[in-house]
Amino acid sequence: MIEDLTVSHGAIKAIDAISFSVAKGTLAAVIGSNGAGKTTLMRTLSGLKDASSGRATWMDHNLLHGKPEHHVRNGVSHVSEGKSVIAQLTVEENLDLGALWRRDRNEAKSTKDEVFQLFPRLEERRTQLADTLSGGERQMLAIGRAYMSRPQLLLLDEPSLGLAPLVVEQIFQSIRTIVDTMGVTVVLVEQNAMGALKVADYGVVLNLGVVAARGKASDLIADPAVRAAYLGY
Amino acid sequence: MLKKHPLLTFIFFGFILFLISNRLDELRVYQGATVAVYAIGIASLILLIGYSGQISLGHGALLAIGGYAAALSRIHYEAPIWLTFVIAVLAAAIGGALLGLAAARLSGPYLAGTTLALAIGLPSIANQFSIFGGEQGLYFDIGLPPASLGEDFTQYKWYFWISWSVALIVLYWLRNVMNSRYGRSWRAVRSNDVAAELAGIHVGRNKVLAFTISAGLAGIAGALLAMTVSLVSPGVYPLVLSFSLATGAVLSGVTTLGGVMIGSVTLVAIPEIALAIANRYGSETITTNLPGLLVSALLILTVLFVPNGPVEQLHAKRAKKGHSSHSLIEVTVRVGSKTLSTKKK
Amino acid sequence: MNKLLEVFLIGISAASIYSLMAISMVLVWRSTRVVNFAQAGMALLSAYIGYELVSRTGNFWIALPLAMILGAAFSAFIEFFLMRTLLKHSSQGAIAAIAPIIATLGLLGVIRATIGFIWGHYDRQIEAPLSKVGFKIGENTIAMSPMSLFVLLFVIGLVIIVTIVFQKTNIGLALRASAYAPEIAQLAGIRVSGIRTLGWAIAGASGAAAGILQTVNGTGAISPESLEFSLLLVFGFIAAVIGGLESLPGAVLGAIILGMVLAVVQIYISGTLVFIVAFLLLLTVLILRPQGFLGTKAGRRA
Amino acid sequence: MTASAVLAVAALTVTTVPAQAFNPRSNEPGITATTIKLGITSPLTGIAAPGYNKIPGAMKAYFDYVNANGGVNGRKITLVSKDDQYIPTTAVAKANELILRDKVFALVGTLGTASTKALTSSTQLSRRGIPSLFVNTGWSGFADKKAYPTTFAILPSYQMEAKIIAKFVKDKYAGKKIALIYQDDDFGRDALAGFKTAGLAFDLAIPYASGAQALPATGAGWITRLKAAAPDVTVMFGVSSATTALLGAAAQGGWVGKTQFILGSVGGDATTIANTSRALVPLLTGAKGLSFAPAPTDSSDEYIKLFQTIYAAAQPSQTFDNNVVAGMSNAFLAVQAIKAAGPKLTRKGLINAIETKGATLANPFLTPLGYSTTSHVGATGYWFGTYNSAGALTPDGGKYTVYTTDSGTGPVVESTYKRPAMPAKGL
Repeated sequence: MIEDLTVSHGAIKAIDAISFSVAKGTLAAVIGSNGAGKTTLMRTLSGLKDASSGRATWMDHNLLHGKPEHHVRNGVSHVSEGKSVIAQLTVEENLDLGALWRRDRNEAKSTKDEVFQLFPRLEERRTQLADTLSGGERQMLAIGRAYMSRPQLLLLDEPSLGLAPLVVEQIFQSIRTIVDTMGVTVVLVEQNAMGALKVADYGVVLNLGVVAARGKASDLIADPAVRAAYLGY
Repeated sequence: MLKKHPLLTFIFFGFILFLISNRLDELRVYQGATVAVYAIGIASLILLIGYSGQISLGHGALLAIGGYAAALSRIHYEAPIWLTFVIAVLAAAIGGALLGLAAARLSGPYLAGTTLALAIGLPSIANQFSIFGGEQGLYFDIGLPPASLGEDFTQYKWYFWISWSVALIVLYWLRNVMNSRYGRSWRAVRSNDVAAELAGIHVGRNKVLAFTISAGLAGIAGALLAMTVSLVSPGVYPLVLSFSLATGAVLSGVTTLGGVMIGSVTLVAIPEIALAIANRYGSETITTNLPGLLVSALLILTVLFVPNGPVEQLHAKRAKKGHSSHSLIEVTVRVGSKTLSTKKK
Repeated sequence: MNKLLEVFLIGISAASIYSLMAISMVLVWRSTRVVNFAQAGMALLSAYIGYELVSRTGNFWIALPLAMILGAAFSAFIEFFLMRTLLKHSSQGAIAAIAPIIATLGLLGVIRATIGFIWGHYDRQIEAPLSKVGFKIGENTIAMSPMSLFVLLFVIGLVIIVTIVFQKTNIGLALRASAYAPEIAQLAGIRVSGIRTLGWAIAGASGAAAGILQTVNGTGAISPESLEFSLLLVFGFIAAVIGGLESLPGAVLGAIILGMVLAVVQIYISGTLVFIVAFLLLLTVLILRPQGFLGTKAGRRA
Repeated sequence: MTASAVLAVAALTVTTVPAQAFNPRSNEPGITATTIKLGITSPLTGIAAPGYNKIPGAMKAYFDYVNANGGVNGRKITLVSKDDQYIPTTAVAKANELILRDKVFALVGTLGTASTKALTSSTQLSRRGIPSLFVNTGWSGFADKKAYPTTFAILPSYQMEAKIIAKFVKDKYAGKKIALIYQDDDFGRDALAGFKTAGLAFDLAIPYASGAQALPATGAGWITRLKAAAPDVTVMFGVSSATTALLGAAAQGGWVGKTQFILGSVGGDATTIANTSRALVPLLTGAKGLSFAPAPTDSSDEYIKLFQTIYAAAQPSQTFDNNVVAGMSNAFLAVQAIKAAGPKLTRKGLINAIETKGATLANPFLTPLGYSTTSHVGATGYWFGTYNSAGALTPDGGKYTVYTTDSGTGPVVESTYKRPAMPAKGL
């Protein structure tokens, strides 16, 4: 639930009074071209950046107050742009990192098994340095790491960046699985608008910091204006 | 006035100083000369830190090169004073260029530590070759003031005039350089290596050039410092001097040359203030320990609360009232380590 | 042959002192990306505290761990009050690159002046708890005494413990993650600022040990501007950089290289050259291999 | 720029006192009918502080004693002491404060060669005619009256010391294997020149960079080289921290009693060594050392006895050592010189008094003073002694045998000098 959210870089408003809301247990895609304010939105929601005004809440939790680690502990995980893994740690260490703050070790272990189920490739490479992974594997690891904290809301920033189309497809499918089978709500930020809208339930189109369009993903795909401006045909 | 007629401003300022030098007692004249020397040293460091993003904790070593070059040219070739200063600038600039070549590859703490190690190693070099006169040093005597200035014209007033003339010329020149193409590209390099590179600025060459010019200025400051104490020796350029200059630069504000006087006056004034306090409470412990405590505490407070210096702070306040002048390039936290990590790849 | 052994032992015992300082610098660097130029000052303060503790308890073996705990507390205090404020206020512009350096230099000055206020500008002594007379092998006394052997074992033990903590424990994982990628660590739910303070605390403990052990292994005397400690800072830094500034084994390796090179120079060439050689060594490493010997790109070793 | 410039000008102006150019023809500064103001700048903090920072306190103690007994020719002496941290630039700044603000009559006992050179030249002591009494440095240059007409040396020069050590070694250890450890800077090189003049060659000479003695393994390195060469005699010409490093490493390397140590005067102060490491003092036992003042432990000496009493009352918490003796002797000689200059005290008169009567003034030193109208050389010799287990240097053969020489090529001779008797109550 986001209302009138405004975020500035110095004098420049990166996001100007945007509002939209996402239903629980659905996948929402936020699309828009470079500089539309997508990443700023994500960083604000996860606590990495301060908002100038407005409100952003998830259930009862105020997303504009507190540091990222605070949000994580309240069920909001963020996978930042550009394969957010730590290259110097092993695959398993990266995953463990996501659950370090959790008290219940057994539950953390079972979560790890879930991740390995979702991404079997990670289990094969559990002792390797994250540095040695391919781009797609890194993205899986990043999502897996975020999932390790058992989030209710998962914020994904451009998971498709720099990946081959086939791999993108696979990642999007996994995200869908996370939403469908595990009941996690996902906000997916994407430049790859078509791919994102195809798997999403709901879509928001950002343009230069303001909401240009929003609605059911299938409706947006059908909307000629959106098609022309963002989907490229 | 400064904006419209910079040259006139400097000349006017020089005239004021001239009048002042006739009014001050001799101790103040001596201290005034020291202020000018510090001002040049600090300006040289600000150029390096504020305009090219490099730090030197061993700036004293560059001052030393200038001082020794001046003294040696005076002793062995009886060079006239002005020439000794020119030689000081050239010698230090050459030293600075060499150091800059190494420094361009380093950043942040690496450079700081390396320059620090240089400052520590310097005395061994002075001791290694007898031409440098060892620990006892060499005299640097610029001679008596010209007789035409009158009998009452003291040596320190002569030093005062020389130091301030040089300081004003240097600051005027620096001001012009800063407003030139070079100045702009340095600032770009400082803000963001990568962005500057993308904008077609040769980062490495710029850094070396900045180091060279900074060293040249340090050289003349070193020669002037040697003049005021009439000696060059490792002890004239101790580590404390390097730290003092860094302190002065931070107190002045590293991003603008406008504040150099604040730093240099503070450096000279602090021992005086400490002495006044100690006299009041009559304790030797205070006299010996207070100056160090004051300088260091001031340094920390400045970095914490006025990180860009008082002058910049003032500008920022003014700018907030009017339109914003913030740069568009967002520099992420801790520039030093960031550039470091890009270097490593 | 015998002389060669001596050179080796001299190099090793010097290296153990350098590495204590280098380890603290590496720990601080890893946790906050700051080279703490006040490290030697903090070590000196710890040595003074050690001196007070030894004279009060009369037992070095109680004083050493106590001083390490106090050193850790002081270091954490500095991180909490100084470095955090610093990051908040001077994280942008030209000052950002040098603010930590300047602040730690300021801290060094404050520490020295404070020591001067409290203890005066006189030498204070800590008696060595172990014999400093070298072991005997047959007729020969070698350049390794129970005291310097203890320092060496202490360093080895410290490196092993810290490495285990870093590699095998959750805290260690958090420490490493925070060092390599603070933002990702934060997003993974780690309280990075707390972890940074912890990193400083460990560095403070190791620095305190460095201060005290350097003192008892050396002359036993400390004074506010002790030359030993200024040199310790610079040589510890050189050792840390040779090793790569990222890696603990690197710091030890750097210290060993530095110690050995200087021992060889001093005994086979000329004692006059030690400072110049140390500087040239630093410069050579920085130019040929800026990431240091063990500071590989992945830099995984703790 | 403008704002801060104005600030700077304001800062300078605010603190301005009415203009008064220095005028050499005015009345003698620093002196009234009842007072004399003297000034000293020396390291109270910094690397050189431990040890040397006792000198001003020792001087003050003696001046206070004199003041309590009526002063000198009816004038009481105040001493203004400044801290120069052993940094020449700071020394110049402090000397300027002493001369221009405190308006001292004369400087006394400034310490350190570079600092003293800088302040003497920069503040133009000779042009202003300001006496600089008894500078605490072993550089022979200050004895040169032509170059330093108002400065008086007091310590024997390093060349003198080296020549006397050379004579001692050649006489006593002829044909033995001799090693030398020296600080590789002008201090040590002055000594090398002296050894060369006196024709003493070393079988092993180990230089060290100034400051390197503070590195962890330096002493051990010396011992390794010494062990290999196995010299009968080892001369140490360095600072006291180097002596400490040497003794410490000798003990650690099991190399005690294998050589005859001879310690130069700078590095041979047992109290300074004790302050650094009490445990090393016993190791001094049997080592040879040299001094020109009576040993600080020699209570049978009338001067030492007096100084001990005065110092114990003034600074009860401090140890009485060579630095204290140096400071008090400086003060004592200054008082004698001022007394000799008579009641109509002027700077010129004081300098004149030292030049004409300096060699005959009462003073604690056991060697003749070289002051004359042509030379400003102070003490000119040394006596040799052996350290006992308490670290006290006691004269060989139970009496002070003094050798004298000069800083040039002159011979080293055994002196027949008899110290003038101490004036009543040491005033």
